[in-house]
This record gives sequence, structure tokens and C-alpha cells, in this order.
Amino acid sequence: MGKKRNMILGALLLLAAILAIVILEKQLPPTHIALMVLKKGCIYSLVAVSMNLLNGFTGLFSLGQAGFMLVGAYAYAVLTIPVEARGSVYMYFDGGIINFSVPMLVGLLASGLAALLFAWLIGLPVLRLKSDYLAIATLGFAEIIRAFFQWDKLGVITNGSNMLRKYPTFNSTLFPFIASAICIGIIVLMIHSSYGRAFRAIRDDEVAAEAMGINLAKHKRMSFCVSSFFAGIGGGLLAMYQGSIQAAAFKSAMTYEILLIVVIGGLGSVTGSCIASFLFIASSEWWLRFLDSEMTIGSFKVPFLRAGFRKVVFSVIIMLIVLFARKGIMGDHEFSIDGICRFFRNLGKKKEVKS
Amino acid sequence: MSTNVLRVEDVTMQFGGVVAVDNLSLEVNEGEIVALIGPNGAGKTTAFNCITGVYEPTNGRVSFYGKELVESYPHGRMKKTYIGENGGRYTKRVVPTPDKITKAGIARTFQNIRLFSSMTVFENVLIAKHMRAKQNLLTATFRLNHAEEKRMREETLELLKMQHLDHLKDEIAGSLPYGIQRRLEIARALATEPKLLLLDEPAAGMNPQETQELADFIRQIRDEYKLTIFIIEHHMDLVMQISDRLYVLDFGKLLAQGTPEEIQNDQRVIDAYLGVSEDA
Amino acid sequence: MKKLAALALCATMCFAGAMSVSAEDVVKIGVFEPASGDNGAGGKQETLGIQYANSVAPTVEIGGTEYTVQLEIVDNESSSEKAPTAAADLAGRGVSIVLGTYGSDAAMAASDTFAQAGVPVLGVTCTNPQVTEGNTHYFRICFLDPFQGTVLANFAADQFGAKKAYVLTKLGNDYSGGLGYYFTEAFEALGGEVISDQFPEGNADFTSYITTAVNEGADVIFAPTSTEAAQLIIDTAASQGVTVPLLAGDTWDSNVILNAAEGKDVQIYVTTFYQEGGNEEFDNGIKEWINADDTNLANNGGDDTVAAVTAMGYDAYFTALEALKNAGSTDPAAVNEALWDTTYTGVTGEIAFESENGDAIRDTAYVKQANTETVAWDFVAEQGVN
Amino acid sequence: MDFINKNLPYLLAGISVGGQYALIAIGYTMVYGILRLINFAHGDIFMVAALVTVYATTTMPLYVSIPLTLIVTVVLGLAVERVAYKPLRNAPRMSVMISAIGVSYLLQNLALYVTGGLAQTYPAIPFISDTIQIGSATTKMVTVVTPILTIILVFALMQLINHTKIGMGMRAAANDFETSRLMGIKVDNVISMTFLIGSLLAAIGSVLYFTNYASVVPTSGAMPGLKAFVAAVFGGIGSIPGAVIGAFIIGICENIIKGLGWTTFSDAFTFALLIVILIVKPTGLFGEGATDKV
Repeated sequence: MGKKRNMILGALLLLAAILAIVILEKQLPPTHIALMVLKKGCIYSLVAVSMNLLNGFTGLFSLGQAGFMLVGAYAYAVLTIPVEARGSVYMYFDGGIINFSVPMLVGLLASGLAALLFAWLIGLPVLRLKSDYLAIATLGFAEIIRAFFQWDKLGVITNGSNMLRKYPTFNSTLFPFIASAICIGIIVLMIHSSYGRAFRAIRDDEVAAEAMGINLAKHKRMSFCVSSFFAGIGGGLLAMYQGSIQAAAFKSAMTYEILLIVVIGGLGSVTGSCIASFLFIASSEWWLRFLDSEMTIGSFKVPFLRAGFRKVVFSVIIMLIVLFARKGIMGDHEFSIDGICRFFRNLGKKKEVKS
Repeated sequence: MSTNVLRVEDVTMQFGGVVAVDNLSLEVNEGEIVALIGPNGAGKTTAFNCITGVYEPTNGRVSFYGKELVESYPHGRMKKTYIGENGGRYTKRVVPTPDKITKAGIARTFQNIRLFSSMTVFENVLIAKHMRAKQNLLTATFRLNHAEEKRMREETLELLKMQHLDHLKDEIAGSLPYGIQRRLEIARALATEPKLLLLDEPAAGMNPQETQELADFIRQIRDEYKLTIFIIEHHMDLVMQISDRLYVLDFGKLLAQGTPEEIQNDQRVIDAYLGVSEDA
Repeated sequence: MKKLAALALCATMCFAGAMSVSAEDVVKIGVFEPASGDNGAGGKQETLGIQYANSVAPTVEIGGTEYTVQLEIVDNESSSEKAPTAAADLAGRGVSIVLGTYGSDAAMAASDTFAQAGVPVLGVTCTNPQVTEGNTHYFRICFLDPFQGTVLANFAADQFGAKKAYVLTKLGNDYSGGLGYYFTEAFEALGGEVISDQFPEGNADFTSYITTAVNEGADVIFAPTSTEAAQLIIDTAASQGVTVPLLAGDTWDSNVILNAAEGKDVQIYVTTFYQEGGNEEFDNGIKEWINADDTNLANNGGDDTVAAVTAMGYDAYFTALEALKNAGSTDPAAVNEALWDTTYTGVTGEIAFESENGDAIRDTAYVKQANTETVAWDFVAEQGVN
Repeated sequence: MDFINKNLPYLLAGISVGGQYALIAIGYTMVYGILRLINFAHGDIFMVAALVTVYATTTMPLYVSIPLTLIVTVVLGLAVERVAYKPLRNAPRMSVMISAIGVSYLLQNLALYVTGGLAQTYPAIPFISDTIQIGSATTKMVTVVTPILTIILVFALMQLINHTKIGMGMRAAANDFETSRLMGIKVDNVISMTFLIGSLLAAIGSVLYFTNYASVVPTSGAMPGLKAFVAAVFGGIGSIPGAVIGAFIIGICENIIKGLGWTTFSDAFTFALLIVILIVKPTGLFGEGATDKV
């Protein structure tokens, strides 16, 4: 019945998306900005959903996402750089000490596992902290991880603070799309499982959840580790997307960006996070770019337009959303065909009331 | 003499220099409904919190079916500042988290209802089944626990039916009327399959008729689920009507104990409590 | 209502995104430079050179047709993370060749995107060897860090008889780290001793670093950093009364440094590509051009001192035109092919590319000293490696 | 003696930075004490204050531009509170914090737009920019002025909080927001006052800080802001003396770490210190514990 129909519709949508990507790739040059935005959007969707799992579904305010992405990105890059390229990448460290390399997918899995390992270790002490304190502690940990990866004593593995490059990357947009779709699918399955309910119970009321026999420490750690695992994979994908990575790029600003995506999409809405990711990336890196260059319409020179204006407009839009559409695009609802029907029905109703 | 279910020995809870629960000892036996009464701020809820693992008692022991559940003694900074009694009697620290205690078979409700307000009625009760389910994160995520999940759902639905809440199962818990939220909270506690149920002011905010219904309901669940019930309550009508025995707490100390009749006639209790705050 | 507004907003965005401009007989040259972030100041000066060159030679004859040159300027935010999309944006605008970027990090990060898009890039002042190594689309007209580092090490040893150098680099910056590395290598080869330190991004307090340099008894301080950090380093060094010379690479050749050093008792030496006065015509032309426009003046840091990177930008533009002429077509692939054999005599010297990585064949660097009274650069030496 | 000579500059730098962190940290700790909000935008307000001075001094003399800076900063602080935090007073805490992050993002991008991404050189202020000799170390006057000024300001602030009506309101609101509202305290005024004081101190802090490190970029406020917050947590959030002591400890430790050659970890160390204190004593050095009511 309803459920089955939704599943079929969902599968059809997914197929349609894949088809659309295939067509786009045929039509557009490989570096067309639309494809770049799609690729990055897919990756950010995954990372945003993983952060939503923590902040939106488990109610743990963590700001460590960039740190785990860094771990994932480094794990992927360090393990997959081909042996013959190591000499030139690790040029300041005599080629490094790792003299093997693993296939791409293994590397991607390793990026998740590495992030998970770090999360497990960090989770031991910090998950006992409450709300803001947890946020600031995880933020701190992300900074510590960043410094740690830049430490030149570890240079033989991490290449110090220098760039890692020449590892295998993807060309097709389908790769990040499918990888992210699988990961997000797993997260969705988990959210709807018994454990997902336990996470939401913790979000709603920790004390009551504990009284229901839910082991807080264990479940929080689970959520933290799973979230980090997928953030790690997201980091690995981001490394592939960029073609080169450097610890310096994984600043707290990156976490804030992802957090804003989660909020814009709606805390507790997976589809919201995905939609918001694409909108966020597309507006910040593509659609609003015209604001950065001077423009004259006829003889009229549009004022204010110069480098940097794009970001001002963009942050004003974000502030408006944060203030006036507090629940984000989707609230804690999910995108569905039924939802769209309801949306338009309500829209109609409201108009009737007004007139 | 029936089996002893809950035994509280010398439990003291001290916050800074304030002793909220002072050397409390009491017993609850199988099948009984026992009430803990006392004026506001007498330390009743704190006592509950010590039993259910929300607080670690400063000193004392709690046993369940003869097995030690919680035990502690003054340590750390408390070693010097402890002003309660029996400071040297306990030497072990057994401090399980609340979920362990729930798992052991003690369920509770809260004075200010604590439902999972954004979740449905059905989910609220289903949560309670999580802890006893045979599953792990992987099997649950990939739906390898299909049979288990099905069993959990069936049991939940059955429980809701028995509590006449099944017609509300898809409502969001936070949007329900107060009285139903109370009932749902008790239903949720029952779903953890407890042997002992702790009710923290279940009649708070109810009118006389609702209170009467609650009294019947409490007796009914005791019989149906073979429960032992330990209850904190202000409504004297309710307490006197359903309790087999009562404990009276005042300023954290045990003031009196006995059957409803004994307590009603106890001059100390009348002075400290009944005369003053009949309708608190 | 709110939802409707949101929908409308999305629709406008889509529309704006879909807009594109096209015209005939236009050849587009991409300018891939930072306008913000750490290297914003340098990137802007480099862009100025390109823009000036464009104003000098706004058209080019390719294969017998007169083309108008249109500059497509994109900000890569000095960030290796934002660089790929900025690069894709450029590639999407149909450029025939790209110039840039100031700062090797962003150059390396964007390299793959350009390679994929099949667009050749002409590096202006990205000096890290890894930028061009192992690829055929990235060229550059500047010297490389191993060369620059060695020049500076030689200079420190020859000029000051330095035995001990304090090397301060920025954590996570390939330019800074790379140059520091080559300096260290060369200086140690000369029998010197190096103490190295790194400062993290966003660091403003250099007191401790300078103190360490003084405590260790360093004879020179080598700080290949961005101009932002340089200002603070100079200021701190001056207020702590440091007397040993400060050495740095091409990034410090900027009026930002001159202004920071104005009236202070510090010795600053830099290696660079161009010495003001090297070409009167260019100097006067660009000064006039800069002074004519407030925005340009602001982008140049408020005065008309000609930075070497500006001269390099100027030369890069003309080299690109040369390549376009040689290619006889605006097709990026043809331009890429033509670049290998392109030569040009610019204001900064002869430009030609070696045949392996497409690096410039340059064997001299200018060493300049900051004059803290006249607020100008004094020529010190022309130094090669030997 | 040699040991002292060598290490004196580190210590001086530490004390000076500590004083500047302290002035920022007070803003964090007071706001957190009352609203339970980590005001992520506070560091950026500090940065904007510096930019205002930079632009003001190009057209007017210092004795006008510095008071102007203080006024503009206070107005900005109050405006941010009114626009971005007040409408969210009853929203979940996470929303307010996200709003704060949004404001921080906006201020940074505005600064980027206005400055065009170029570092702005902070004007030299007579007297406090002068170089002086302390023992073997040469430093700027501001190094000495900062801790003294910090202590004077903190003392004045303590007087205000402990002995005036508005101060009492602050203490009450920090203790129990809802009850004090019921008791007739104009909570909104108290909050405005808190932001006023916080922004004013941040502006003063910015004058001192940027006299020392004379280059302003849009992200200049981020790190000092974060570290000042860490200092506030370290000292026990809500406690002003705690924030000040925390700030000095962090400033000094940071410079010692740098002096020891662990420069890669100088920022990381601050956070490590934070995590250790949170785990060992979650309420900070001087914070008061609160028990959740069940």
C-alpha cells in the first residue's frame, strides 16, 4: 500500500536522477560548473546528513565534523597514492614510509574506519559533556586533530603540512552520487531502526531515555562513531573531488558551513540536508558568482557589485533563513510526493482563507 | 511474609551542605502498593532518584530482590563534609546508570511528565522494547532483526490495546491531553517489563474523578502485571485508598510508617503534614 | 507566503545561473587569482599587471583575424578547497588560456581541474616545483623555489657571513614550507645551521618566534610568508629591537612590506623577479594607469609602487598573447601545444619554457633591500646560483 | 639571570596577550552567564572594532576616532543582540547558537567586502605604541598597559555588578532567568546592558590587541575570540574573575609552548587544556555547579 508505493516512487526518483546525471555528463564538458556543483553537493549531502544524525537525530551538539573529514581525507590519500608517485608527493620526507597502496574503494572504506577510530577515542571523554560544552570540546578536538596532522614529526606518513596529491580520483559525477546515496541510504535505514528510535528518544529527553533502559553512553558513542564514519567517507570523497588535500583547509569554518546546511535543510530531516547541500553549494559557488563582477545594464552601473559581494549577499540570505524560517526548508519532515501534494493543497487553502 | 522486593538501607543524599534525604530505610514487599508521602521538599523525589540511579546516594544501599543494586559511601570531597549518619557502614561503590536499573526490573514515571514529545504514542512505547531486543547496530540497520522487530511491534500494540491507547497510536505524544500523557507514561514504563513500578505523583493535576479512575487503574495493573508498586503522592484520598503501607518523610527524615489507619492517627504526621497541607 | 517567497527565490537563482554571455571574435583569457584570503593582496597586484597589459594591448591577431581579448577574472579565495570550483567556473566560460595563480597551493589544487578541462595554464608567480611537475598543461614564467631558496641561502652566507639562520614558515602553506625547505637544504649544504619554526594560520602574535630567533643567536631570519604575516613579523621584530637581517622570497616584494617597515630600524632583503626602474616605459605607463583609477590604486595597496608580481602579470599576459598568435587559433589544446615553443622578451627578462615540465628558463634573481626612509626598494644584487 | 633574560619576552608576551583575551572573554562569560549562549560573533565584533578605528583614523584624529570606535562597537553589539538573538529568546539553544554563527559569518564577509580582502594596517597610537625596555627585553608600551588596564576595568566592572541595581539584575538573571523576569526585572534591559559592556570591553581590547599586532584581516577576530571563549570556560563560565584568570593562564601557556618550540601545537594546546578542564572539572576553575532537576 502507501509504504510500497512510496518505495517505488523513491526508486524511480533515484533512477531518474541517475539518468539525468548521465545525460548531463554526455551534454556538458567534464569540468562544467554544474557538474562540479553536483559532485560537491553529493559529498556535502553525505556529510550534512551525517552531521544531522548527530545534531538533529541524537541531539548531540557536535562541531567536530571537519576534523573527522580531515581524518577520512588523509586516510584515503595516504593509503591510495600510487607507490611510484610517493617520491614526488613526499618530496620533503624521502617518499614517506608507506610503500604500498590500496585500491580506491578499500581506501574509501579505510577513510571511514579511520574517522571511526578517532571518534571512538575522542568519544570516551567528551560525550559525557552537555550541549554547548560538547560543542566547544569537539570543536577543540577538530583543531587538535588538524595540528596533529600537520606535525612534521609525522611527515613520513602525513607529509607534514604539505599537500597530498596524485591519488586516484573519480571522473564521473555518478561515483560520488552513488557512493553518497548508498551511505545516506544506510543512515536512513539506521534512523528508522530500533537504534534510530533510541537516538531520537535521547534527543527528546535524556533522562526519560535512560529510564527506558537506553544506555546513554553507549548509544551516544554509537551515534557519534557512525556519524564520524560517514563524515570520514565524506572526507575521502572530498579528497577525490579536490584532487589534492591539505590539513589547513579543514578549519572550523568548514564545520560551520555544514552546520548551516543542516539547519537550512531542517534539523532532523535527511532530505532537507540533501536539498540544502545542493542549494548551498550551488548558490555559494555558482549562482551568486555574478555578484562578484561589475555589471552594467545599459548605461546603468549596478552599485555594490565587486569581489566579495557574493558572500555578503549569501550570508544575508543565510541569516534570513536562520531568523525567519527557523525550522529550515523541511522542518523535521521528509521530502515525499505526498508532502508535495499536501504543500500545494495547503497553499491553496491559505489563499482561500485570505480572499 | 511475602518476598522482599525493594530494600533501602540508610540512604543519605547530601548536596553541598544540604541533606535532602537523611538516613532513609524502607522496604517494599512483593505485590504491595506502598506510598511515600511528605510535604513539598521533603526529599521524596530525591529518594526515587537515588533508587533509580539518577543520583548516586552519598551513603547507603539499595537492594532489589535481595540483590544489591546501589551502594555508596562518602568519598572525595564529601569525605570531609559529610554530616549524615552511618558514615562508616558502607565500603563499596556500586553505582549503575539508570538504564541498568530499568533493565534489572524497576521502571518509573516522572513528576513532570517526560515523554518523547516529538515521537508518536506507538514509538514512545516501542522505545521501551529496545533494551531487551536481541539485536545490534548492524543487524538492526540492515533489517536482519526482522523477527525481533516484528515481535517488538506486536507486543507494543498489544500493550496499547490493553491500555486503551491503541486508537491514538499515531498521534504525536507531545500533542496529547495531559491525562492521556500520564497514562501513556505509565504504559511506557510497563513496556519495560518491570517487577517494581515507581510512580512519582501520578495524580498531580487531576480532578477527583480522574484521581478515582487512576486508583482503579493502579490496582488493575498491579494485578494484571503482577507488579509491586511504590508511589509518591500528595493526594491523600488516593494514597489512603490504595496503599497497603505508607512511609512519611519530613525534611529528608523518615517520620513514621504503617498502615493508612495508623498514619492517619499518628499525631506527629498530623502535625507535620496532614494538618498543614491537605491540598498541597 | 514564506514558502512561496522561497520558491520564487530559488527560481530567480536558477535563472541567474542559466544566464550566459556570448559574442563573436572574442578570445577569453582567464585570470585565476586570489582576491581575498591570505594572498588577496598579492593576487590583486598580479591581476593589476594583467589588467594593465590588457589595456595596453586589448586586441590580438590570431590566424589573420583581429580578436578582442576579454579577461575572465575569478577569485580563488587563496584556498585549495575553493580552487577547483573556481577553476571549473573559468573553464566553463570558455577561456583559451588561464593566467595564475599567486600562491602555489591554489595552483596545485586547481591543476587537475584545468587538465580535465583541457585548458593550459600559465603560472605567473607560483614558485613551488610541484605545480608543473609531471604535467603538460601547467607552465610558468617565474623561477622555482629550489632556485630561489638557494639564491637566498647563498646571499645570507656571502653577504652577512651567516652561520645560523632562523627559518619561520607558515604551517600548511606549500609556498612557505617549500621555500623554507629549499633554503634550509642549501644553507646547511653551505655549512650553516638552521633553526626552524612554524606558525599556524591566523596567528598574530610573533613575539615568541622572534624571541626564539634572538635567543638562539640567529644571524639571519628567513621568513617566506604571505604579506599579511610579514607585516606582523616586521612590526614585532622592530619593536623587539631585532638587528639581524630579515630575508624573504618574492612575496615580500610588495609595498605592504615597505609601508610596514617605514621608519623602523629593520633590515629587509628579498629576492624577486623585477626591479622597479628596469623598464622606464612600463613603469611610467603602469603608474599612470594605476593612479588614474581609485579601485586600481586601492588594489595596489594605496600607492603606485610597482610590485614585481605586477610586472610578472604584465609579462604573463603578453606571453599568453604570443602563444595565441603562435597557435593561430583560440582552441585551448592548440594554445597548449604552442606554449612549448613560445618565447617572449618581457620587462622581467627573457621568457622561454624548458621542454619537460614547462618551467621558465630563468637563472637570475634580483635581491632588493627595503629602504625604510624613502619607502622604496633599493637594488642590492643580481644573484644566480653557482 | 640568563634564563630570565631569555624567557622574559615570552612571559611578557603571554601577559599582554592574556590581558587582551581577558577583555574579550568577559563579553563571552557575561553573555553566557545570562543567556547560555556562546556568542560566536563576539570575536568578529572585536575585529569590526579594529576596522572602524582603521577607517576612522584616515579622516579624523585619534582622540575622535577611538571614542567613535567604542560607540560604533557598542551599537553594533546591541544591534546584533536585537536583530539576531532577541527574536530567538524562546527558541532552542541550538538555534540561537546557529544564529550567532550566522552573524559571525556575515560580519566576516562584510569585512571582506569592505576591505577588499586586503590586510589593513592599524594606526600607531601614541604612547602605547612606543617601545620600552623591560630588563633585557624590548617591547611595546602596550604590553605593560594591557594587564594594568585590564585589572582596573575588571575591578570597575565588579563594582558595577555587585553594587548597582543593574548589576543586581544581571546577577539575578544569570541565576534564574525566568524567575527574575517574574520578579519584575526588565530582563531585556539587563541583556542589552550585558551586550553593551561586552562590546565596550571588546572594543578596548581591540585597541590594545591591534596596537600590538597591527594588521587587521576579516578573520582576525576568529582565533582570539575562540581562545577568549576557551579562557571563559576554563575560568568557569559566568565568573568574571575566572574568565580573567583563565585568559592570563592561556595567554602565558600559549607563549611558553611557542618558546619551547612546539609551535605547531600552540593553538591545539589551548584546546587540549580546555578539554582536560572540561573533563576533570566541567564547571571550570571558579564556576558553580548546577544539578539538573529531574
